[in-house]
Amino acid sequence: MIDINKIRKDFPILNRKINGNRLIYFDNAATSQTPSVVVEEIANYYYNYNSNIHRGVHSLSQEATEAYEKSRKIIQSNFNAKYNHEIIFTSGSTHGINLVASGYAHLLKKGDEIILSAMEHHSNIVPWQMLCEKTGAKLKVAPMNSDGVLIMEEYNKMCNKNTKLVVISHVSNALGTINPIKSILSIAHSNNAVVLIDGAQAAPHIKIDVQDLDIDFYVVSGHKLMGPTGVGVLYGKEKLLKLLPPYQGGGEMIDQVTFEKTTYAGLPHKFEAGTPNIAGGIAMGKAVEYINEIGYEAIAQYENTLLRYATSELLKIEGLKIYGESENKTAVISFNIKSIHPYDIGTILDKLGIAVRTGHHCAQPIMDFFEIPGTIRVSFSFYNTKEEIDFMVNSIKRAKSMLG
Amino acid sequence: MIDINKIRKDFPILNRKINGNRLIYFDNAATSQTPSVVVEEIANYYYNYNSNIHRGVHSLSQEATEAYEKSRKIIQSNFNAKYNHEIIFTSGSTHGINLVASGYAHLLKKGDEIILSAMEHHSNIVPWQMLCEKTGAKLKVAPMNSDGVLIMEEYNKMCNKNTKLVVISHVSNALGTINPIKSILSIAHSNNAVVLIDGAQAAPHIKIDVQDLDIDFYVVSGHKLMGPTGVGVLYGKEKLLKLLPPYQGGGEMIDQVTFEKTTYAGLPHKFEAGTPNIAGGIAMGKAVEYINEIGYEAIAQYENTLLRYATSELLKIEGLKIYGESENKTAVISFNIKSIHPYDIGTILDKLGIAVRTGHHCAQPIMDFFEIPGTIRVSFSFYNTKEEIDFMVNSIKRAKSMLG
Amino acid sequence: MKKIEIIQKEIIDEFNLFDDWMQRYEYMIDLGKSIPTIDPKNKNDKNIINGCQSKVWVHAELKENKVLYTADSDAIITKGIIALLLRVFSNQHPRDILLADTSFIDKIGLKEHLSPTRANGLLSMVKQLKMYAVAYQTQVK
Amino acid sequence: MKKIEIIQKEIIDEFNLFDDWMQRYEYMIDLGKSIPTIDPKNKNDKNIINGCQSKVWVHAELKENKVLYTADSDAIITKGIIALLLRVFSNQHPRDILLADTSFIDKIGLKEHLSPTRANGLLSMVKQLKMYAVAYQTQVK
Ligand SMILES: Cc1ncc(COP(=O)(O)O)c(C=O)c1O
Ligand SMILES: Cc1ncc(COP(=O)(O)O)c(C=O)c1O
Repeated sequence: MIDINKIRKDFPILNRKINGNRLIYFDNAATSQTPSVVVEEIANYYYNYNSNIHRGVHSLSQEATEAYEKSRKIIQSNFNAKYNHEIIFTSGSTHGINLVASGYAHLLKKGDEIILSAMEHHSNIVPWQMLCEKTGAKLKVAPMNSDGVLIMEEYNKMCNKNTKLVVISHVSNALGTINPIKSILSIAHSNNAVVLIDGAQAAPHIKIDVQDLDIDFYVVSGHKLMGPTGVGVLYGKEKLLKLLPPYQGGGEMIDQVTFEKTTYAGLPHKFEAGTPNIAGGIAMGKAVEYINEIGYEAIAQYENTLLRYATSELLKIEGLKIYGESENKTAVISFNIKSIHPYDIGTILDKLGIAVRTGHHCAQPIMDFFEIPGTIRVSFSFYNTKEEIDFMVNSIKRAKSMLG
Repeated sequence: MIDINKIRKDFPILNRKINGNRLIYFDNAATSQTPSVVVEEIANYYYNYNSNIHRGVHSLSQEATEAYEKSRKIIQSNFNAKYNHEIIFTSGSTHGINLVASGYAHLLKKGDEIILSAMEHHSNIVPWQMLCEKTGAKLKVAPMNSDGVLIMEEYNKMCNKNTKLVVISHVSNALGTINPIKSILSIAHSNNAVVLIDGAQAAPHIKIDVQDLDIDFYVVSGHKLMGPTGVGVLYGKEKLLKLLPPYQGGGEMIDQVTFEKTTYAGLPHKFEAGTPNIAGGIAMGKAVEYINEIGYEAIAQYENTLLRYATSELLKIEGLKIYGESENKTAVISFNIKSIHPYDIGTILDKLGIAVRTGHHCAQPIMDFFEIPGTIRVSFSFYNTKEEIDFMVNSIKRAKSMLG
Repeated sequence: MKKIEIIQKEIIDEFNLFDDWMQRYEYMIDLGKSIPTIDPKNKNDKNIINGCQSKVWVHAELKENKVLYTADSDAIITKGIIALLLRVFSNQHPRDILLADTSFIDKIGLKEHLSPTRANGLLSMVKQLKMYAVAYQTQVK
Repeated sequence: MKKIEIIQKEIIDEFNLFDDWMQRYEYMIDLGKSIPTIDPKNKNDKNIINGCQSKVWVHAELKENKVLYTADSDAIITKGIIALLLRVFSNQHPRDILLADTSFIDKIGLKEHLSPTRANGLLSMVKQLKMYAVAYQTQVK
């Protein structure tokens, strides 16, 4: 059970006033808010043991290294990875996807195929386009239906012995659809294809067990996971990570360097060149702990209540159309009202203190599919309330009557 | 003039106790300590306006975007870049170097040459080795003499019409040598070669005017510049940045995305795929402001006094040899005492609360040059004092007599 | 032709009558609806300014040494501000357009819409207005 | 042959006599100097453990069902800890070596040297000691 009053106290930003109104933050799919414990963890790092990690003999360096590696283990255990070196710290989901996509340049050739879904975020499209350009591999797009649900029969048809990679968002940021990754993994694996799952939108809401699901690669962003900006995680199976060449060259990722030849360090260091986001990595561990203290189940249940309530309240507004009507959704609602431009609604809502996202949500192909320029997207977190939803629904009505 | 008492109050970590002793932090070349104003800037971001930037209509997103872009301008003005879009936020120097090196894969061919110096950090070696592997270009190493000073005649000889890139650290992290970048730029430019300067060690100590010096590329790390971990900056001349392809694919860096074709956004967004380290970027601007409030001149003068004092005190220790004896140094002293292993000295100093770095300092080729396994490196910042140096010198004597 | 400063002053006075943002926005929305429509043939890709969120089209022509602007947007609030900008800039001498600033937008409480970080294309539109003025200035005596 | 626990207990008792870290370290440094030297031919690249900061060499052989270890390091403090580790592990039955832990290092206040993040190669050395024991266990009756 969520103790909403207690939880809201963890997020000082929720007391902000925007244009005279109390902030209502419904842009959680873009960036989640950060609980005090996470911010304090960052401050504590800088005030007490800020230091470059690894290789350092002095105490601060030891403390920082231990805290950073402890965070890696917290994250390992959150995703139930087999080894802690399967957890690679990145600067975010985009970085994680690029690391893998760039690594596959050595492993793909002309004639190979990559399947991605019709509902991917640009970060999970462009790196694969770049990979295809480099290698001559072909990008195939698995379609969705008008509910924003993937058509699984198509996966069965598209996936074949040429399929080398299948990339798919666990949850669509623009629609909220939770994709059936278990089925996709099984189809892909039966064709010996490797699967990268973009978990940016899933990790804050759904407990993931990478071993149980037999996941190959999984990426997440700290800033969507109650953690800080500038940090994320790539999970990869040991044997797959070993196949990838290093992504960046630098300190940390080497074993020996001479001008003639350089040998690379083992996992995870091979992929962590240079000084990492130490404070961020440590704080991301704290954020994951924070989420687990509340509990994924309690979060899912609470957010689902908000989702169902908001959906039914919004649908009472005449002319409002929701995009993404899967049975299986996280607390994300994308909608439009008649021909009113999302930007206009977003602007009026902001005047009333409500933060929603408007536009294409970095998923232009989805907008093209629905033939719309964009949507208004509201996305909830476990610190949001029904009262906030009521205020939003009334505000939308007000905006509609102003703009209509 | 440095008001040392006032300044030390800005760094709460300096009150830390290590093994019962007050911390003496002489590992500034690895990571500088972070003043409260910078930490508070980070906390202020999370407590008041944490939000994803760009494209957002709501107030928080506007505030975050404005703060982030303001920071870019602060940094632009610090380096006197012509345009703010010549300032690319990265996750650190290593990232910045890799971004450029990876971009040149499209621009180099077999027969082209890259000159780097004998005193580079691994982060400024490995990416170029990787580039040479990809393109067939050749790596040439400009030598130094036994003082740790580059032999400029060699540059003149090595640099020719095949030279496409010259990469050089502004300041060597292992030796402290300030390299004559003006001469190197002029030699390189007269051969139409492009110069990348690794400013990781210079930016905290030396005022840089990229226009005045006609610098092509310059990279820095936030965490060495009184700023946070996980953020850095690449400066590049507009016309050179335009020649480089995007480094990573994702959100932010695109103009239009369809599954068939993607067009890229302009500078700086082309190189800033995904959600950046927003808090880090903003705080890095604050750090640069902090340094400028104290003043580069005052800093240089004060640190130079520390350098000269420590050098002369250390040289009084029998058997102590300093590596890096250029006239032109930042406040970095690398040394060994007879055949005592640096690790042993570092361990004893740590027991006494003194943080120094020991080892190869991610510059194995320098160690190979001097035929040593590593050194003890002490590096000062403007919050250090002569008293701390005295205590260190005495501690080294103590360590020496224990180990000798 | 009224001078640019006079028009700006008028707009500021008008907005001073409003009690709150609601009234200001309602007025802007009305303006947005009443904006003189751009000739469909000028609402083309050449004249588009991509603001990521809302699109803006601007067309300009020179008539008797004055620049006549027409413009449009797909978002109504953006259109409202365009209406204000055109009221100020259109039908003026290129030289006066180049000298004019947009601080009146600030004074009527709509500053945020002209922020460089706003994804609505308005700031690029202002730049575009000035570009036309630069171009036409060479053609007038 | 003394049992491993007994040797560990002895070491803990010895270290309990020291008042401060200085004395402990001085003792360790002495130990480091007195470590039975590894046969130069065994101080080869095959036996090296790269700890980034200090190097460690370990050699093992089986003699009368016991594992005899010799080791060395280029850093004297590392050598001191190696001396303690060998005193405990060397000349023991592989089975006992496999069962033994290194918590005595913790109890004598030298924990930090066996931290997984320490760049001195000691933790890898302990792993290596155990690996040899695993290998030799199959050869003893
Ligand atoms: C000269 C030099 N270049 C590059 C780097 C790499 O910087 P970072 O680890 O912040 O990417 C360092 C930091 O150690 C350095 O000293
Ligand atoms: C589904 C999805 N994938 C990837 C990303 C990119 O994440 P980041 O911007 O943190 O790299 C996002 C964030 O917007 C997302 O929603």
